[in-house]
Amino acid sequence: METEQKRFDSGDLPALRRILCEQGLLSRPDGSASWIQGDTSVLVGIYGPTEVKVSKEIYDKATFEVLLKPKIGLPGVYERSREQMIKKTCEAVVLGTLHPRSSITIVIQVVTDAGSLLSSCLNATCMGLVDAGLPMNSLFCGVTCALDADGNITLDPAMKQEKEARAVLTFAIDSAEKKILMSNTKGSCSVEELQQCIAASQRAADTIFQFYRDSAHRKYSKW
Amino acid sequence: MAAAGGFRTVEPLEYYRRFLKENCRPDGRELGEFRTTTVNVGSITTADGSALVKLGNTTVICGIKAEFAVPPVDSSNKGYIVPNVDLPLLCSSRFRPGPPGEEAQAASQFMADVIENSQVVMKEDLCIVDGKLAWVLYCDMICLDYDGNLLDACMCAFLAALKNVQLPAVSINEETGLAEVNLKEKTPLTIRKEPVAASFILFDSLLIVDPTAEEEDLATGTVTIVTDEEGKLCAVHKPGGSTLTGAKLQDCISRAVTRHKEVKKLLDKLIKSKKAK
Amino acid sequence: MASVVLSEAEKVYIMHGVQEDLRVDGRSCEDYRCAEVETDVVSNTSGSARVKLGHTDILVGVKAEMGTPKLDKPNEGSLEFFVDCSANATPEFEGRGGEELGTEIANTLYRIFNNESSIDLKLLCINPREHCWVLYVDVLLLECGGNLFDAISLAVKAALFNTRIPKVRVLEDEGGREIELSDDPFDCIRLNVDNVPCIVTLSKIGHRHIVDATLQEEACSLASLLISVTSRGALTCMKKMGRGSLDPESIFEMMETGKRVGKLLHSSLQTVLDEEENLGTARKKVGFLG
Amino acid sequence: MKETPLSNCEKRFLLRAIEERKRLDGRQCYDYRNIRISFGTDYGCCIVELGKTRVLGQVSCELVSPKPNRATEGILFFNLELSPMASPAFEPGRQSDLLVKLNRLLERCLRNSKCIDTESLCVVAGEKVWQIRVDLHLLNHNGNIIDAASIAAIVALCHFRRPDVSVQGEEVTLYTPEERDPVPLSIHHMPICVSFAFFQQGTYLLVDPSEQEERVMDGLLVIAMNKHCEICTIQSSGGIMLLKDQVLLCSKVTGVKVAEITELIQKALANDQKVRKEGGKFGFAESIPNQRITAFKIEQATIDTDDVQEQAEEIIAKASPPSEVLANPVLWAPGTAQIGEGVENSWGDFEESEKEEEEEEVAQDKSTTDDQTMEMGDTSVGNQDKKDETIVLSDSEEEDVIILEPEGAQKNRTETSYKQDIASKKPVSKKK
Amino acid sequence: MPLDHRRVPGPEESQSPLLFVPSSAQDGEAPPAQEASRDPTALQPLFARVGLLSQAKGSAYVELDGGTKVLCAVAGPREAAGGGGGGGGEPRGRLVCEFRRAPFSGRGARSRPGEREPELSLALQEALEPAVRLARYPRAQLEVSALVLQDGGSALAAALCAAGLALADAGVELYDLVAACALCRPPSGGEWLLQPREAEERAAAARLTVALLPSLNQVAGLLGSGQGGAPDSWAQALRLALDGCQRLYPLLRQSLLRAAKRAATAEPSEEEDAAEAPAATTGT
Repeated sequence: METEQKRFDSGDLPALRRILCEQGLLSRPDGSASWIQGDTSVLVGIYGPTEVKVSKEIYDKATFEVLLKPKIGLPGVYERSREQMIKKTCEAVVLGTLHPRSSITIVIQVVTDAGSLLSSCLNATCMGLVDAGLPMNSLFCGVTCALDADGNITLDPAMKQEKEARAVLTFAIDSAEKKILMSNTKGSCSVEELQQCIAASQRAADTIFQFYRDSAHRKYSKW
Repeated sequence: MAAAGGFRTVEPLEYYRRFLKENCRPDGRELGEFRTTTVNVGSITTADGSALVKLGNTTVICGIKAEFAVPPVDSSNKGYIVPNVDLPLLCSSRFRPGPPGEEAQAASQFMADVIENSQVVMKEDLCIVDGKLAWVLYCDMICLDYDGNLLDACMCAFLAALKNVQLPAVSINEETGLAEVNLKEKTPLTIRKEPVAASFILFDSLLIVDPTAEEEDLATGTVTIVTDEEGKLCAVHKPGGSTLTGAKLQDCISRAVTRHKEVKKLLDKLIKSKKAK
Repeated sequence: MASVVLSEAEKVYIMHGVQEDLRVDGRSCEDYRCAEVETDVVSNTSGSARVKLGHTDILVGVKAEMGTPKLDKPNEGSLEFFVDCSANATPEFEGRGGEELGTEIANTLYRIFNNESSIDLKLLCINPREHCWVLYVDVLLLECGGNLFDAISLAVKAALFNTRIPKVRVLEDEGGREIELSDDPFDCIRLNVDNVPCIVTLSKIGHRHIVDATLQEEACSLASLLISVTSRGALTCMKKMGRGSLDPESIFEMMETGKRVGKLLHSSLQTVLDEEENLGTARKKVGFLG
Repeated sequence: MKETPLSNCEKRFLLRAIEERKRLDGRQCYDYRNIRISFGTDYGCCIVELGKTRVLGQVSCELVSPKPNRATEGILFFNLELSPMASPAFEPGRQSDLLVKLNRLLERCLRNSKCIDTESLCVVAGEKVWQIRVDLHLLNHNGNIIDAASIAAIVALCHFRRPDVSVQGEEVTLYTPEERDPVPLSIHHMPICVSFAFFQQGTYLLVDPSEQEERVMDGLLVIAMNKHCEICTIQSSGGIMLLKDQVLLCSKVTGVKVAEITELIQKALANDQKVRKEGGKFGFAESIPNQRITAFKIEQATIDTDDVQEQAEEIIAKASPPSEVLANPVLWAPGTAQIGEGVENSWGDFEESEKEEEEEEVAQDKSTTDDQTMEMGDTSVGNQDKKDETIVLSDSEEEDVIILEPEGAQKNRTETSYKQDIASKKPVSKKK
Repeated sequence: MPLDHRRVPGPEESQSPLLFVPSSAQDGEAPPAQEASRDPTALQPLFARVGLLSQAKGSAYVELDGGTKVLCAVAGPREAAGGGGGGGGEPRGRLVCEFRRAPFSGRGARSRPGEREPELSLALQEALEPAVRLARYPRAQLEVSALVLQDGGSALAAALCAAGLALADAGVELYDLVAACALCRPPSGGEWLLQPREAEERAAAARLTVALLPSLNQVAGLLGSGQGGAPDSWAQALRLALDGCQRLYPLLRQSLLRAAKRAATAEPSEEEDAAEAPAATTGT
């Protein structure tokens, strides 16, 4: 049912698709962001820090809860495992110890899946956290790389490219040292390919972090 | 000793760091050392394939049951592999009774991902009649004793059980159109790849292999690498946690490759011993 | 389970009474309370019955529906039990409070009927592997006044006795089989309930055991033995209930008592059912308000 | 998390304002908030904004076998989700009373009004029909969920296109969008819900209540109607008594509102279709206003990945290669093996028991028993004991295997010591 | 059908291949199942090991020669959950029992995972309650969970034995150990068979499981049903079972003693475990 819009043809150079982000678009959550990357679109709403259920309370740090809602049907095991990855990524970045005995709830709604969904979710989450004003030790971004049969790297693949790829690797990269926060792979690849993808992702991360910075700049420029 | 026990309870992090300073761990292992791995196959006779794996105290039993089903609509020449990890109350008091919790679900999905990524068994091999009949392999992994590094144990139990599977011969009766099963004629599965997992924890920028439950609780992150016999990566699974450089990851991979060889040797010997008798 | 709280003195009083074979309501140890049985009380079921045993009030409806036979038993129909513990019976059952008791009772019923002799399930098969009758037996607890299991088993038996399943014919076409329902509403199958067992619960109080315990007596008993007895006096199910243990010797005694009492119970139930049946349409329906 | 309650002060303020025919956001009594409809890139995907209330709708379809009693009808399924994103009071996965009520109302409004021609969804009678599933996600809750949800549902249904199918004999062929243009659903009419909130026992009435107004209202009347002014469902809740005239007035207002909204929907649909046909840009990205300072956009960015290969090689070269020293597996018994001699584990001889089974299969006797004991480390010491001595309470681990084999001794065994039991072990294994 | 969203989904329906074995072949298989008449009083060789789980307070594993493998763990005592805050001071502790089967434990079709067996869980609880001094654990709950890894017949009896041992291993105060035996009556009539194997159990006309507190000679649990029989026949079965339980008792005691000894020698530092375990056994 996909009607993917054509990508600009940029020759063979790997490229990120168009990125568009709107922050604070929802009135109820403490922080929200809509992230559109190519045709993939994700909405995130964040509540917190707020009161926490006694059963989930952690005495020395905030309790994170991540909910990933698929567009069709109910969340299943797949969503649960992605939730866990995003949650642990956030836990590593957000300074949870500043908000002990409280909860931070992140709700991610998939709006359109047209490839690189996990990395879009990560990016949306980061922008949402920024909008919610939660203290973080660094920013993070998600980058997806697809490897085709010849071992060529495609950054930020669209759905069709993802399906044709031999392997799809998704990394979360932090902004402080460009290290790997999270990694998830689909398909199998060689060690060399993995290292190349990591290096490529780190390059792409620069662009995304610049986007974060420009977007924050714009947001606060007219005050 | 009593004093040390108290220290361990009150300041678990500091207690652990003292050991690491001496390049060893509270249970006497080195940082890169796996616990004793014991594998037993075929002990559950009600299952079509089974294996019990012990990794130190961590114990996982995997039973595989094969059943018939109609192939999925969108790929009529494929069977199913349904992996599920169960963490019952029995294995650790940290889990609640009832339906699988978050960790069990994440582990189930990880297993499903690895099976898909590595193509350990081609789903096409499980098809009996195109569009009509296929095998479903229900692979249920139950943790009996939870002392860390669940994924490695599950992976190993799964692979060993898979190698132990014997499927009966099936023919289609021309008259009735129904399947007929011959239990006397059994064949093993064709196993295409042999994925083996190696898990690490990140602790103060150190990489520690095969963590116990206690170590996992203290760690700031985990990494699981799954490799196949060609040294290809079937999964580089790092669900968040502390950051890691590419170079560090490379160290993990090297250790995982060695681990793969060890486990493969173990399983080969095991299967051979089963066949020999 | 629905229970009452008794003081120590009350318990001692009851226990001494039992010792003397004289219970609080004047019965002796092997006496049942007065039971009211009425069948065909719910019009849109295939069979129904209401049993009132002292303060215990049970309504059972049986509904026959067409279903497919189970794979392992291709030429048998099946019985499905569901027990609803209505919050009317006791406030404890509100919300999901009655669920546990409900499944316990349903499981016991499955256990009693899970053998070949109780009901001829082959009679319920329409054509093997394809169609059979599934009898849904719904039990509704209206009031709990002790000895639920016995009362329910009586009501189930009465309802099955009352059950009428329409006759169907299987027409073989060249294209396939078609099922035709008989037009005559009186053309139906009746079930043979001669071998349907009844439950007798024997509660151990002090050194003696009693049948048909009231709520108060149940509170005094630490352990009881549930047995199901057929009209011929054969035992089909045996189960220890409660948190206490039983002396082997007393179990033997209880089994004998159970057999004796159960036989009596069956014959009186059958008499009542037959009498009611013979009245035919002339029978005055008492219904709920009676 | 619980909803923050409204203070008495706020409540009084709101009610007083309503008495004075004023609303907090400056609307008149019969005014709707702004309605905005935007479409995603997929068919059947839309976001409806009613003021700040926001609902995401997505329609999907699947070929299924029909219900036995309706062999020629497709199946419609509605699912409204109150996502915790919309309000902190919504818990994930819980069927709250509100949710059940809303879902029921939606079903009555859209399914029972027969606005979708379900018979046209039949592919092969009794065999295959389309199941149309409408998923609605509430993204932001600012009052009047039902109106927004009903608009989103009908818009998504109108926007949706299902794959074309053809039937030849028993073969059903499904066409991809490239092969054949997907087909729209056949929709008879468009029912839309309009909510009226009543205050002070029905004295005052407001259309399209906001979330705060909902909290102080006494009752709610929902009327679903299509543009032909046919009422599809009507429901009053909250336990207020309404006069006949009030209901009639409401239905009149509904007629006007539905006509307006229907027109808006049709305009939005036509617009989207036009853009798609002309090959212009569409999707949610186009609906974010660019001038907002909270929104930011970059076009496609190329990434320089020239030297990644070198970088990767460098890392691999620097890393220490996998160790070639391998632990050697030890085979304890057929089917049981071990590597590493690290820590002792408390499971000890668990698999010994398993080995017993193998014993049955293999016609082996003592040799396996020997193997078993080896597992525990201190080899032959205990073995001898087992065979002859029956039991010696030594501390060796394998003693834990207590095997009762009463076939040797029979009857009157109430006092059998288990010495005998173990003694009888030997003949048995020989038998095997 | 409600889909399970917490597990990896499989196909909607699947059947066991055993249903498709042609009946002619099945007949050929049947005779060995009806083994030549065995001694009805014979117990299956039983293997018991106590204290093998590292994470549980107490644990036991019981295996029967017929293939039945049951693992049981005890957790607690811990603060009683639930109660809704209403009741409060319950004078007696609660015993929460769970009886589960591994999906692959049975012959034939795979059982759906996670399906608790309420009836057997209850049977477990009612049979263990008389053995535990619950009055010593006010407001607390003890959790017993039994997992059947393979059912080769007499699974409930094996679970009861294992549960009794696990409770003792956990240092829970007991009146007595629990020994349990299963019985079944073959369809052809005739004598009751003690500790039946799976094939015997499957064909049986009637089945019975008896749990006994051996040193007190009290019947703690009784659960059985089947084709009707005179009370005398059941009484005979009960006697046979009681005898069987008494014969099992020394074995169970022995395995418990072993575990206590091992704990004492292996970890003299952890006085707690070492001291508690023997206390439990001598108490019996």
